[in-house]
Order: sequence, then structure tokens, then C-alpha cells
Amino acid sequence: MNPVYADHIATTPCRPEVFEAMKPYFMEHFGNPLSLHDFGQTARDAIEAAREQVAGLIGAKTEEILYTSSGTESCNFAIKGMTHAYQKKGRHIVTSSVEHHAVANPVKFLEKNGCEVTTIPVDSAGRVDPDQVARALRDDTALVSIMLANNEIGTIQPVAEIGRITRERGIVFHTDASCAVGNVPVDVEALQVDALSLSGHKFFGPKGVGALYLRKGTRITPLIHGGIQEGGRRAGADNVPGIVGLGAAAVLAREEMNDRVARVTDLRNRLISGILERVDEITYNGHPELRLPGNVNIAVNYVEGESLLLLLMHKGILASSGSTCTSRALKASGVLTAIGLSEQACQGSLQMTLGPGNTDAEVDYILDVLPEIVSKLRAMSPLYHRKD
Amino acid sequence: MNPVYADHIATTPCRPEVFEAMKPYFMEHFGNPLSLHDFGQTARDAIEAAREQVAGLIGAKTEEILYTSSGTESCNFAIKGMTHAYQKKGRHIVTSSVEHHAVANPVKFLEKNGCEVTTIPVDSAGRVDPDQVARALRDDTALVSIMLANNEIGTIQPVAEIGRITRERGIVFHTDASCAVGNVPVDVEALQVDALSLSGHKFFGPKGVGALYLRKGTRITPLIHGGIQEGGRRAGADNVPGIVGLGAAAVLAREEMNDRVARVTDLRNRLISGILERVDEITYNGHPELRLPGNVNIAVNYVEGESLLLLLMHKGILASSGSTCTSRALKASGVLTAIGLSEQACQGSLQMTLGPGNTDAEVDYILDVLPEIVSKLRAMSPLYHRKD
Amino acid sequence: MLYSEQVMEHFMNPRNVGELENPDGVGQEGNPTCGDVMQIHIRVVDGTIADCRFKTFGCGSAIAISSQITEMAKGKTLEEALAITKEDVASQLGGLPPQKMHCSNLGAAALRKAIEDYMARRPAELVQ
Amino acid sequence: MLYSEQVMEHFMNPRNVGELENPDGVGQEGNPTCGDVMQIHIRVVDGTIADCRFKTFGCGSAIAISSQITEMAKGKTLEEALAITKEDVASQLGGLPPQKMHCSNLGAAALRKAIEDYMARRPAELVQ
Ligand SMILES: Cc1ncc(COP(=O)(O)O)c(C=O)c1O
Ligand SMILES: Cc1ncc(COP(=O)(O)O)c(C=O)c1O
Repeated sequence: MNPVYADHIATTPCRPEVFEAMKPYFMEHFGNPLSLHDFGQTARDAIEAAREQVAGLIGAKTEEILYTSSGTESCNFAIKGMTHAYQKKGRHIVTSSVEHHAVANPVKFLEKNGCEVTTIPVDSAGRVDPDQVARALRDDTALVSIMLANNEIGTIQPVAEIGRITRERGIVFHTDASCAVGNVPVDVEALQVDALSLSGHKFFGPKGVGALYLRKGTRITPLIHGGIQEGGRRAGADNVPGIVGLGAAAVLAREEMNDRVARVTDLRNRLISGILERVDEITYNGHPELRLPGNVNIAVNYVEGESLLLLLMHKGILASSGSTCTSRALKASGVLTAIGLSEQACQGSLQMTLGPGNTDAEVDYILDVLPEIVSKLRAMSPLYHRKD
Repeated sequence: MNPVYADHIATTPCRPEVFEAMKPYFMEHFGNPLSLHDFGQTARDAIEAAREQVAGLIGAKTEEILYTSSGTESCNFAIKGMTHAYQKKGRHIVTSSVEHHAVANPVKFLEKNGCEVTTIPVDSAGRVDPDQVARALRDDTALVSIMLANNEIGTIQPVAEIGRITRERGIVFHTDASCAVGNVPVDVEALQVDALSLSGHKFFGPKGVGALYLRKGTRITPLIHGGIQEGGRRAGADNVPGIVGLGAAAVLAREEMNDRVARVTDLRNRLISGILERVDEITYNGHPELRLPGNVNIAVNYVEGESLLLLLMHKGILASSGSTCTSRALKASGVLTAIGLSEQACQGSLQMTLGPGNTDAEVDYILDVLPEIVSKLRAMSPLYHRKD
Repeated sequence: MLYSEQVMEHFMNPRNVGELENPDGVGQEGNPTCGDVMQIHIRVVDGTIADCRFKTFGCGSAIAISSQITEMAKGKTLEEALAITKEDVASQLGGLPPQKMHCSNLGAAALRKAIEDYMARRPAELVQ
Repeated sequence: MLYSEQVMEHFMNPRNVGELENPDGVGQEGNPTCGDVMQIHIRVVDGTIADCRFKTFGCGSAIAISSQITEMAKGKTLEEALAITKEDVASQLGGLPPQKMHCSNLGAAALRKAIEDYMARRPAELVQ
């Protein structure tokens, strides 16, 4: 049996159409878009066509798309670059307690280097309250950065409401949509954001390429200075095949969006309701509806996440966990703590993230296998015994 | 006839071996190296194997290689990151007048943001005098950044001598070797550098991937904060296929280095001596011997570079120029000005950069075609007339 | 995965899982809020560990270590069992990833606590 | 390349290259240190530009513009010729890339200077 890949949040494979689109740009059309000659023109045309495709996926204007190397780079670019560009307003940043490291860590860096940071907490479903954001805004607020969808619990934030507030106050607003774009409909006009980060490998595009949407007129200081790529705002040789792949992934996502959402939501609902039927003492984390279609995040009481992953892997099921032991930094997930999970419950964290390539049979298989695995581990757990 | 690609400094095609090595990592082995499961392990093994290959090419230890998205990112990372990490020493930076924008522009950015910069001039061959670097060092010098090889005139700098001086003074030293690595032998021990930037697409590797060599014990502040990739020093999803391609390109470069240098030097010498025989009033820029093997940089008096490029392109020859009109920023090459070329001579700049894939027949063809083109343009030039 | 074959073998097929009825000694080490918890039961006959069981809440290495150390303890005198170090356990398992070495400490510590518990229950003269 | 077909056609096959023997007017515009130099020679017969030649040091668009404007000037009265704008030249060429629009200015300026030179050489009454 092929492995059941239930870790789409970690990364996704390139779709064959994406790889086919990229292929000619490695050896045949290998020119540098900055070159004046024909090879350069071919490359330039390719990345400009992709820019239109990426813009089309999120309702942006073509010239509002800047290429980067990852969602993380986009977030760093937005956070450091906009804070720097708007420093005359002040050095206060508003963010949430459930941001990905790609946002939380540059914010922490800026905090150490003279910025002041207000971190908005979330409720037990992982949602930020827009009113709290409104109250946190100050005259010296340079930037608000609140994610669109959470990579662990899948919760989708009220970004449009926050966008309305920041726009009223004339404060620039970045949203990290790295795991949302391509998986749920995203429209920068509806969201009223000034900047938005996205990442190719989260929606069947290639690794090594991301983009930053930057609303026309929004100022930003480059993170990578150098040549005149991206209008001088993001220097460095263009990753032409990667960019072409990002464009192709954007086209597929746009075409398939409704199907993807419907199909993956259905798989997810079958998976979570099946688990809740078959296994007791489970917490289903995140918001029941306002969540990424494929995201199933649970806490399995009395067992530890890495053991769960290993036994699942032994059965050919690839998933992830927010437990201490599965984190290379040996820290339990901050997101699970932020929604109020006990530290012990965090240890039993299990995340399965489905994609449109998963099948009903795969979901059935997970539902077959998981209860036994949990029983086996609980039988070994001194904590489970205690409880009886 | 196939085009004659004489623009290897702009970029190079992926070698078939490189593309073959990358291929399985788009769809089959698509895992995220951070994932604990088998797909993650396969990806992790792949990027660690590549790290050893890249290290092997430049005489570094495996753990001294950090992946980035380009030579430009590597340079920004080194310059901003080391200046920040060593700011307690001071905020003085020493650099040269012929650096690529990838170095010059982050330095300029730091200068605007509180750093002091000393720019060392070059002689008419484009070389920095190490004694001048020594005299420029101060107690508050945080960083020296001098390139290894110049991307326009090909001149190779006395980096090892500078390295000896900076090491004695206990000052960290970065060299931008983006267009040198893979094309000439580079050994970080011989060069005595603390940091070195390299770029995949300059030596038949893929676009979208570079590396920073960082000597063990050298401090650096991340440019891209986020996850724990690269030991927390460079966050963002690993570009697994790109990294694998970089490794494969490094292996090829190491194996073929002697041949490449010999073959390309020979082609270059034939090209430049042929040109000097056939066309009068030409300046050959850069150092006669201490230069990149494939680099031919000339100033063709009385004509303008873009016109030269267009007519060459019409004949199927792809080259580049440092003239005002060929620059999208509408500025003549700062390097040509730095070596003392008159602004008028800069306008006649023509650069042809050869690679190991070029043939003797292609050189002969260029030599056949170029004199006519120059004559045609000179016949049209009011400056040329004047001179008689 | 990051584990040796031996670790995976013990993890997949852990030896001596469970509890003993009326154990002679019980030791528990670790803390559920920050990671692993190991509990070891021992049966002591003539100063020798005649039987040994574990229950563990923890990651793959924690379970493998529990399985391994209970195997190592069986048949050993109390003194010999007390001398088992975390390095002994790790090396019997073909090594552990660096960030997992702390787990191997838990095993030795839980075993020591079980032996101490046994000794604490005995009249003083027998403990000599 | 970034040029229209018309630009490339004029660049590859420029019309009216060269100088006139004893021209009636000569105009030069531009500066070799910062880019392009255009020189235009005119022959004036009965207040009309009977012939027109150019020499240009410059990029593709500069040469194409020179070629185009000399074509446009021929047969025109001085007044008509003076009315040629950079936009006229650019649009005859099917447009120019934005960063090249300044080149089209050079053409019109050189032609104007040639006409001015012609007028400066004439007795005042004829210039009326
Ligand atoms: C000397 C030098 N430095 C830096 C760079 C930038 O490298 P990349 O194109 O990978 O961003 C180049 C590339 O042109 C270069 O030649
Ligand atoms: C919410 C979120 N932000 C940022 C990132 C980082 O994106 P990338 O992996 O492209 O660096 C991720 C990826 O895990 C994410 O899910």
C-alpha cells in the first residue's frame, strides 16, 4: 500500500501540471530575466505571466505581487520592511498569540531591537477578537500582522473585520496567508489587507518560492537589497522555474477551488466524526467551522504525540504533532497552549491534514487503524491507568 | 544555427545531471525536511548530502554551509547579519568600489541606518590593494566585505592577503564569491575568509538557491527569522530540489574544475586576442591574468553597447554590456568608472562571458561577425567621424 | 525516522509492559506536563530482581528505553541494577538521537526509585 | 527584445545614414558621456527639406529614431519639420519602451538645431 499522506500542512507535492510547466525553464529557457537578449526576454515573459496568474488567485493587481523564496521570507519582508518604512509613525506592532514562527520570530527580533509589541490573545477556538485589535491600536502603531489561517489548528481569523479597522485608522495590515492561499478562497479586496504572504509548496506548487502581495501605494523597505529585480524591492536572481511553477499552481488552485474546498471539507468531516465516534477522551481543537478544510487537530488524552506518529507511520500514515517530543526545539506547541490546552493535553497532540488527493478509502483506513493504536498506547500509559 | 550563448555571467543553464538529480524531489520525494516521518527523512537526507557536496567544493566543513535563495540573499545575510552580530565592536564597514549591487546596496542601506562605510578604490585593472584595506581597519570595524571575482571585468581580488590581515586584526571578513565558485578553484581555508557567498545558477546549478559559508564560531543574526531550518539561522521551507541541484552542480564543478578552467581560459584567450587583432581602438578591461577564465570585457570606442548587443543578437550571439542604455536603471557601470574608464568609453562596453559548453567554432564565428558589426556602427557614429 | 533499529524494535514490541500485582517496589519518574512519565514495578526474590514491569507515557525513545531497562534489570541483583546508567541503556539500544538522551535518564531514575521504594519498605537490617 | 518591429526594422536598416556635402544646416544633440549623440545634416531647397542625413552614437532606439525622423523630415517645409514632436516619432515607430522615450526627444531636438543652423546662416530677411 502507498503511504497515506495526511501532512499537507507540512508541504504538498508538486502537481504534475506544475512540474511540466517548470520543466522547460531549467535547461532550455534558462535565461536571466534581466538579460536584454532573447533568452532574457523569454524568462521575463514567463515570470510576468506567472505574476498575473498569482495575482488572479487572490484578486490582486499584477504589479502588486512580489516574488520571494518562501512564505517565511514574505512574512519577514512584510514585517521588517513595513515596520522600517513606517517607522516615522512609531515602532509599535500588533500581532496575535497564535502566529507561525515566520511572523512571531521576526516580531520578537524587532522587539529586541527597539519595537514595542502588543500580542492579542485568542479564544478557545483560536480566534482573535477584532475589538481587541481595535483597542490595541495606538497613534504610534506602525503595523498589524494577524494570520489568515492557523497552521496547527486550522482556525481562520476575522481578517476582513480587522482590515476594516486598520484601514479606518490608516495603519498598514499584513496577513500571513501561507497555509490558506490555494486551499481556501482568498481575496485581498474582501480582506482589506495591505500585505499578504503566500507560499508555493502549500498548494501543490514548488518549494523555494513564495510571494508577497503588497497593495499599491504601500511602502516597504527591502529585506534583500541588490539588483533591480521586482522593481528594486526584492533583489536576487529570479527563480524562474519556481516562479513559473507558482503561477501554474495558482491557475490550478483557482480552477479547482470550489471542488477542493468541498471535497477536502467532506473528507475532514468524515475523519473527525469517525475519530470522535471510535475513540473516547479526545479534544477536537480549533473552530468547528471556521477552519482550513483539511485540518484535523486533536488532543488524545493519556498518550504522547510522537508515539502516535510512529505507530501511525508504521501503518503507513504520515501525520504530525505539536507535542514537545516531536518538536526539534523540544517545546510544546505555543498555539495549543494559547487556546488553553493543558500542557499534558498538548503532549497528546495529533494533526492530520488532508488534501484533495486523499481518498475516502484512506480516511476509512485511518479510522480503522487509529483506535487500536490509541488503545495500545493507553494500555502502556501510567496516566490512563490512574484515571480508572 | 543555435544561438551562441556568451552571457554565462548572467546565468547558466542547469546541467542535465543537475536536473536529473533534482527531478525526484518535486513529486515523488516531496517531503518537508522538518517532518519527522519517512518523507521528511528522505528530504532531510537529500539536503544534508548536498550540504556535504557544497562544502566539498570550497573546502568547508559540512556544518559551515547555510542554504539561501541566491547569491544576493547570501550577501545580504552576511553583511546585515554579521554587522548586527558584531555591533558591539562598532558599526564601521570596509568594502570596495567594485562590489556587485548585492553587496553595495545592503552596505548603502546600513550606511543610511547608522553604519559608517569606507570604500576602498581599485587600480586600473580593478584590483584592491590589501595595504589600503589594512590602513582602513579601525577599532570599531565590524565587517570587511570584498568580492572574490568581479562580475563585469572578471578581476580576481587578493582575498587571501586581505584574509590574513583581517584575521590578524580579529575582524570578520566576508567575500562575495557568487560568480567565482564553480568557475575557479575556491578554498575557504586558503582564502582565510569567515563568510563566503555563492550562487547556484552561476555554475550550472538551478536558480533560486545559493549558500553562505560561515566559518564555525562566526556570529550572525538571521536575515529571515522563523522556523528552525539551518539551525535557526535561516528560516523558511527548504527548497529541496534546488538544494539537491546545488549539490549536484558542486560535484560536477569539483570533478571538472581543472578542465573547465583550462578549456574556458583557452577559449577566452582566443576570443580576446582575435578581437584585438581584428578591431582597432578597443580597450580590454580587467586584469590580464588574474581574471575569471571566461570573462572578456572590452570597450569598443565610438559605438554604444546596446547597439552592439542588438546586432550581435541578430547574428545569434548573446552577450551583455555595462552601458547606460543597457542598464534598466539607466546608469553606466560603476565598475568601469571605478577602473578609470571615461564615461564615453563605458558606453561602448561589451561583455562576453564564455563557459565550458562554448566551442572553438563559436569563438571563430564571433570573430567573424564582430568586426563588421563594429564597422557598421562606427560608420554611423558622429564621434568616429570626428576623430579622422 | 531518527531512531536506530533496536529502538524501533523495542518501541514496536515493548517487553514487560504493565504492572505487577503486589509489587515489591514501585518507582515513577518524569512529569506529564513537560514530557514523559515512566513507572516501574519490581518483584525482588533473594536480593535479585525476579520480575519487572513498566508503564510509560512518552515518545518512542521513552517507551523503548522502558522496555530495554526492564529487560536489563531482570535477573540482576539490586546492586547491579542500581549500577545501570543511562549510557548503558542508550548503548544497548544502538544509541539515541542527542535530543532524546534525557529520556534514557528517566529509565535509570525510575528503576532506582523502584529499588529505593523496595528498600524503604524492608526492615532496616535487611537492607544492609 | 524590448523594441517594436518597426524600431528593429529601422535599426537594422537605417535610412539616410551619413553626411551631406556642404549641408545647409547641421544640428547635434546629446552628450557622449551620458548616452546618445545625434547629428543631422539637412539640405534645404525652396524652404523645403530636400535631403537629410544622420549620424548617431547611441542605442537601438536612438538609431531607429534618427532613421525615422530623417524620413519624416524629407519633403517637409521647415515649419512642418519644426512641428515634429517626439511623440510623432515614437508613434511612427510603433511606440518606444518607457525608459527610451527620452531618446525620441533627441531626434526632434537635433532636427530643430539643424533647421536653426540653416536659418542662422541665411540673411535675416529670408528667414521670415
Ligand atoms: C559578484 C556577484 N555577486 C552577487 C551576485 C548575485 O547573485 P544572484 O544572481 O544569485 O542573486 C552576482 C550575480 O550576478 C554576482 O556576479
Ligand atoms: C501560517 C504559516 N506561515 C508561514 C509559514 C512558512 O512558510 P514557508 O514554509 O513557505 O516558509 C507556514 C508554513 O508552515 C505557515 O503554515
